Amino acid sequence: MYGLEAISAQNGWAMAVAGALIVMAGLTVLSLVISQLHKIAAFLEKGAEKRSAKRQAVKTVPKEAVVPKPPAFDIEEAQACLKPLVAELGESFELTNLYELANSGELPHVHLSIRSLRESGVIVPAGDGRFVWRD
Amino acid sequence: MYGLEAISAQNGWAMAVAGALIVMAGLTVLSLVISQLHKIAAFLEKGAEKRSAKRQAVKTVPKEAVVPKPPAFDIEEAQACLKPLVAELGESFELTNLYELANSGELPHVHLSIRSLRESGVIVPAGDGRFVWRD
Amino acid sequence: MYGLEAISAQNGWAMAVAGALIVMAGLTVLSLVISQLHKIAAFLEKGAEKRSAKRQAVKTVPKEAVVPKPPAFDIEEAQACLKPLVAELGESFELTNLYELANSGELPHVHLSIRSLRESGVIVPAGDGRFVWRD
Amino acid sequence: MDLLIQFLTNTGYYLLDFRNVIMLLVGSLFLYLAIAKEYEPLLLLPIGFGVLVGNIPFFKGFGLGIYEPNSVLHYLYFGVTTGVYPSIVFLGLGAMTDFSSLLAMPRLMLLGAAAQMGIYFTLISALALGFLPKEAASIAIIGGADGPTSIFLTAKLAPHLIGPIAIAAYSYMALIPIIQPPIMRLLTTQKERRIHMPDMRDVSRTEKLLFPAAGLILCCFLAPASIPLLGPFFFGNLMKESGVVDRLAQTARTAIIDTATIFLGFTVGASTQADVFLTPKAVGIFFLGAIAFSLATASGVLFGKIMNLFMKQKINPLLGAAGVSAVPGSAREVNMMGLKSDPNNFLLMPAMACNASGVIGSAICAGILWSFLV
Amino acid sequence: MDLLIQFLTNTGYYLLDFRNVIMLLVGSLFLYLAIAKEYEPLLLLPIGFGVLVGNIPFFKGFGLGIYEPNSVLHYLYFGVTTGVYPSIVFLGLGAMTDFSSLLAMPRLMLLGAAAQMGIYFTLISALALGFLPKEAASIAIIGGADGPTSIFLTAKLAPHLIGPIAIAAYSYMALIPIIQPPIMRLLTTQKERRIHMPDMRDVSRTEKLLFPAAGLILCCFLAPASIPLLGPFFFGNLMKESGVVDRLAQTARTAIIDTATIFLGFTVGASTQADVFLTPKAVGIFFLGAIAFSLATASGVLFGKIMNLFMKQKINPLLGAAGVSAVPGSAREVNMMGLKSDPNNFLLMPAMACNASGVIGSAICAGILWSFLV
Amino acid sequence: MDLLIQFLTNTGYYLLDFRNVIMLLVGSLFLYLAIAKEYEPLLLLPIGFGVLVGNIPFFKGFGLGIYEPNSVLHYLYFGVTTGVYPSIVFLGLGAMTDFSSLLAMPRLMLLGAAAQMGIYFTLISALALGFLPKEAASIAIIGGADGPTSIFLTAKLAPHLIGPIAIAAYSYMALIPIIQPPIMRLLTTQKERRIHMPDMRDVSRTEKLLFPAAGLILCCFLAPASIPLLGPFFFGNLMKESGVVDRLAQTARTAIIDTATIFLGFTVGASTQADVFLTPKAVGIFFLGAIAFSLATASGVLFGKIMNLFMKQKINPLLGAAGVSAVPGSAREVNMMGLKSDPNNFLLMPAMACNASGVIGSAICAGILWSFLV
Ligand code: NA
Ligand code: NA
Ligand code: NA
Repeated sequence: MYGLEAISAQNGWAMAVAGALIVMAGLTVLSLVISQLHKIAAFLEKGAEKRSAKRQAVKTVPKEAVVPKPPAFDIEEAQACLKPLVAELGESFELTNLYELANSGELPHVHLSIRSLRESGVIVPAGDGRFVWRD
Repeated sequence: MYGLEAISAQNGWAMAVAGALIVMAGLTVLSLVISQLHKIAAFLEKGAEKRSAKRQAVKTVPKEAVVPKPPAFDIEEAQACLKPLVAELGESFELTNLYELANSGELPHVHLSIRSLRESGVIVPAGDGRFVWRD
Repeated sequence: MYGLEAISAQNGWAMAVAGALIVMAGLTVLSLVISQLHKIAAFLEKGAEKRSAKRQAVKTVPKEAVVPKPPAFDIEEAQACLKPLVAELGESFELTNLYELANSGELPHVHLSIRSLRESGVIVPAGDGRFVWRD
Repeated sequence: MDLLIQFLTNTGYYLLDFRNVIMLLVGSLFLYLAIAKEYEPLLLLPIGFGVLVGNIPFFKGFGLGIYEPNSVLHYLYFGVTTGVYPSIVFLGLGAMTDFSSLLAMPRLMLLGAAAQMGIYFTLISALALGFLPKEAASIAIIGGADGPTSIFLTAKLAPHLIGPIAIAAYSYMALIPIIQPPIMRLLTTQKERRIHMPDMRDVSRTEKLLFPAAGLILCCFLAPASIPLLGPFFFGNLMKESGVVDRLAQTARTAIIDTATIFLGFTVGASTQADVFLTPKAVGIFFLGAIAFSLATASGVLFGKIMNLFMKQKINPLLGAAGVSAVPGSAREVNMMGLKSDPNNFLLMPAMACNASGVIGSAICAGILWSFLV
Repeated sequence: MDLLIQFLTNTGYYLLDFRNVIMLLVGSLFLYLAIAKEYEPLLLLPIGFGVLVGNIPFFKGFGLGIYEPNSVLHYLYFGVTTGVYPSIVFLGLGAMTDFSSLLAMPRLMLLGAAAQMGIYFTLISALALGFLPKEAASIAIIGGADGPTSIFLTAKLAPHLIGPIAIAAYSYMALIPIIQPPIMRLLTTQKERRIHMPDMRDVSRTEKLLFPAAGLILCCFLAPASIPLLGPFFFGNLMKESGVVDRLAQTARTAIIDTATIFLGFTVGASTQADVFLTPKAVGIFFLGAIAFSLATASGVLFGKIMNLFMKQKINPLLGAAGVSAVPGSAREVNMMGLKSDPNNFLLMPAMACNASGVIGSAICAGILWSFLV
Repeated sequence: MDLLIQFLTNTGYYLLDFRNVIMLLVGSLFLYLAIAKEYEPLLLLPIGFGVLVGNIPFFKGFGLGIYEPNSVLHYLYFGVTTGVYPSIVFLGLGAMTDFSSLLAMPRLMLLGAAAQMGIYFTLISALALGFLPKEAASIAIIGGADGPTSIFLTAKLAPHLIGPIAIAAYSYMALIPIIQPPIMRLLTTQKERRIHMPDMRDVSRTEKLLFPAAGLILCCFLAPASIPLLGPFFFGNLMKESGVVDRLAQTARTAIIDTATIFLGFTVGASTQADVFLTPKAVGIFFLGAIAFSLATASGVLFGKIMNLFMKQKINPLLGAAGVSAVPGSAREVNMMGLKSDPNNFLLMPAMACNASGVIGSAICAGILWSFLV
């Protein structure tokens, strides 16, 4: 069966029109919703700021506890905290990865620790931007 | 069944001789063909040069169109062209990858663009040879 | 069925007690064995040293054979030896990887070779800590 | 020795017939386009080589051919016939796609929708040429200009056509630089092509985080049958944007999608075994595929012009051509033509937005057609 | 047009029922915890999005749902029901885990064993609540605080509960920072929390090489049913420590485990289809899960105190809480509380040791329960 | 308590029999060779640990053993029995192999062919020892010195022998440094060993691009049954050389081949379950395997000497020993011996060429034997 006959026999017109309508409708709705997303976003972010403010307050507790220590000690702590993370990163690792991991791990003053570890030669460059852990 | 008896019963001699002949024949033919490949290669390359010459001609059109622009603008263009590519490369990327991608994308004067983006601080080093996109 | 009735009907007490005993027993044994591992280790290492001593002796043969050669030639050799390894590492590679591979390949004086190749511009930096092979 | 004879009568040399030769040439052509012309090499190279492998003549019933159970190719092809590879490819695509330009200009999404009209025109044409409804739908989806989507729908509706439809879809995607420009030039005035698009506003992280969830709910509530494609797609995108699972997003956009791409292309290519592939239907499919692409491009562009009748802030109708996804080929063409008409007219970013919505659009259409016809 | 009507009656909007809404909210909550709170994002994000995907209402018998054969989700879910994903995850975990602190302080392993008591208390409680033995065992393993282990055992004993048990296990793992601290504070005195652990001795490479083999033999000889988990686990660890197959170890701890994690989380999430998931049993499971975690923590801590009665070199009982693996959450909590009680008291390393032995411990328990009940 | 009794009677300790002990020692030996001696660690370490895992005694009919359906190991082993892993490994090998030295000196390919004669001598010997034809062919292919090829052919012809044959093949590949040198020394004069090979000419990119296609057509037209191995092999090589799909080639030679290698080795190791493995046949297989390797080496070297009778530009017959692929072990040995005989005689590059042709050669032989015997 061919031509118009086949089309209507197979319900072609209906499928074409319905299909076209549905996809147009769907994406129109989606684009409308998207165009409003920034409002929802703004609303949510307000809430988030409040909470993060609170969280800061909480976080400071351990931080303060560790700050007054002399740098000498600082290194032992940093080692204790970071070594397992380093283990996860494999034999050699990029500092950025270590930073990410350490931050996600909510460890106290990550950058300070890592710097001190580099200064004290615990983390040593392995060439081409990668580092290894020596202790 | 063992020994010569087994071998001939299982048609072993035939298999061994035939198999040996076939593999020798096959690899001999292959090595002969390989030894002639450089001729075919040379032939094809000639053709390729012609075409690439043509293509150059075509390519120059957009290039010329963009060259006269002032560097200041150049950056906006570069950003517009490269941002989506950078998106493909993920949060942080190596410049080489960006070059590859951009070239494959047939974007105009890639190296110039990327350099200007680095100078204007859109592409900033993330340490250990990787870069991130800031705008 | 609920409560104590269900538990005893289902043989729950037995499972709980037996299970608890088994896992405690198992990990206790494991921890005891672990606490003795260093002795076995020490024992094995003694053996290893002896052997490695022997192996050194063997290794020196090819080394000595190659040392007296003039640097000029050294490079050709290095190229001959390293190119296939480089091929395995793909278009661009990190030197550390090349070192590993080359060492595992038991090639003579790897570091020397690679350095000479860099000096003679066979291995050239591709930016961000990676290198490519030119010849 | 009759063993030798028997072996030789099973060699490809002996079993070769002219249809294999044709397909071997097709495969070589794909490889040439991929390597020398660099047309969509990530797609054409695996497919092209697959075509070679699939068309080496072999003795049937031996467990070698892709259509023989327990052949290695058959096991690898399983990911195609079940639709698993396309889903995985969409996972990786999602982890690669940056929706910020679409979020900044939501109305560009309509162009992505409009370009899908090509699908329905093709559906009707295919029916008119006497294809069965399920075949017609699978052919029509070629107009979506989206390889994995076409393969997915065909695997569900008309598995026997996977080969021809995939080849047609990918061929025309590679030929975008030849198909689209004339149509774009024909349907737009120089003045329209010169229209500049405004700069994009910045999009906040939260918006990017809300989009995948919103997109999933809205699209899949409307057309649940598009879940297998859009579910992984938005999942991948959320992994990318969340920033808390970078290692997963990284693997999704490298190892995972690469592996799926390799085996998808290779086995789809190998599925073009001459005796299965070279049928009159294949010719019809190629003919309709060309129509599908052209109509899709045209409807995108025309819809852009229509929108301009109603909106005060005009959009560049060329962008309509980028609605036919064919990522990223069409966006590149649009950008090129924009630059030709006015060297300062950069359309790449908005064009990528249309691409993105075109991908979503054709995935929805696949869902619609599937649920119409099952 | 009745075609349109028929389509609309198959849309999610039409088929939506309140249970889907509940699950969609659950999924969103998971995503919120993963992204905003960064609680175990590697687990919660894939599961959370999977929950959304699995709870889009769709017309059954269409080949879409995860429980319908030949749906894409069903094929991906195969790795869960067969237990293949958990094994692969353990392969990667092994290639990531550093046992040196455990090797330096073997007796910390006892804490990992003690924390498993929670499993058996929960087993009894579950039976008391009227669960069938196989269900009770699957619920009890939640006390192991080890996602893949729970999923593996449940897949073998009570596949119909995979969804609820996995969700419960992962929820409580994410809530470790809320569940554990109070219990730890309740059961320990300030003085105990202040106990410092000695520095670790160095561990030789040979020891690290012998451990995987010894561990495999001892654990799997005792409970052969834990082979599917501990076999790959120790294999991965040997690849890591040997140093002679770095490329394999590297792939195992990146591409392989990431892929398994993505598909495991996504499909487990999708398996929480409302009509299958929201049953009275699910409520019981969540209730028991909370008990399991609390009891596990408690028994770990208490056992630490008991050990101190017999050993002259005291250990810090907080470490007991790290025996419930839940890598690395619990170790972090222990370290935090150690620091709070005494800013110089660093317990992270020994806590990681307890974590490691907790993983082994619950894998053995899974083996034990499996062989009890098959 | 009888529950406890019953459990204990299912422990490995209770079920242990001496054959398990033997296999555990074999596994440990493999691990020792891999780690301490660094003999082919990428192969021996996974296999060695797999042997340990596979030989932990367990209660049958429980869903644990690799030969029990629905065990995890069984699902992972599926890639071996179907031949999918070997194909995937060949894909990665192709993406790693550099054929330029072979392209520069095509006649080295004949040495790769000659070394395959070992296969056919072994075939006859195996038949003489009373092995059935399909078994004999699977054993003979050990002479190809190519793990994946041996496993593939055995999976197709004599699946019950996969374990012994794989173990034999990999053992002897690891022992190449012990097997080959004496044979090479015996069959060559100091003068022959001193022959220098000319420097390689440069090979153009186009040649490298034409080779995979030419190789595929010529080899697979001759022996279509080698498609499953050589198809992916040349496909991988084209991805590598084309330079337009680097991301795919990169994934193929890292994540993809590593994953296949891990699971191939691990499950093949685990398939050596004592009761299945320790049979009189295994002894015969090991005996014949040694013969196969020696004969392959010998025929390669001798053919090199024969070629020198007819060619004016002499080649170093040691290269013949590199024709038995065993990548890259044999090439290393040849290079070593070349250096010993003359410190300036570097044979690594030509030896790698012979290796490459040896891989192709034994894949073709696998195809030939398969089509002889099915
Ligand atoms: Na599209
Ligand atoms: Na645990
Ligand atoms: Na070989």
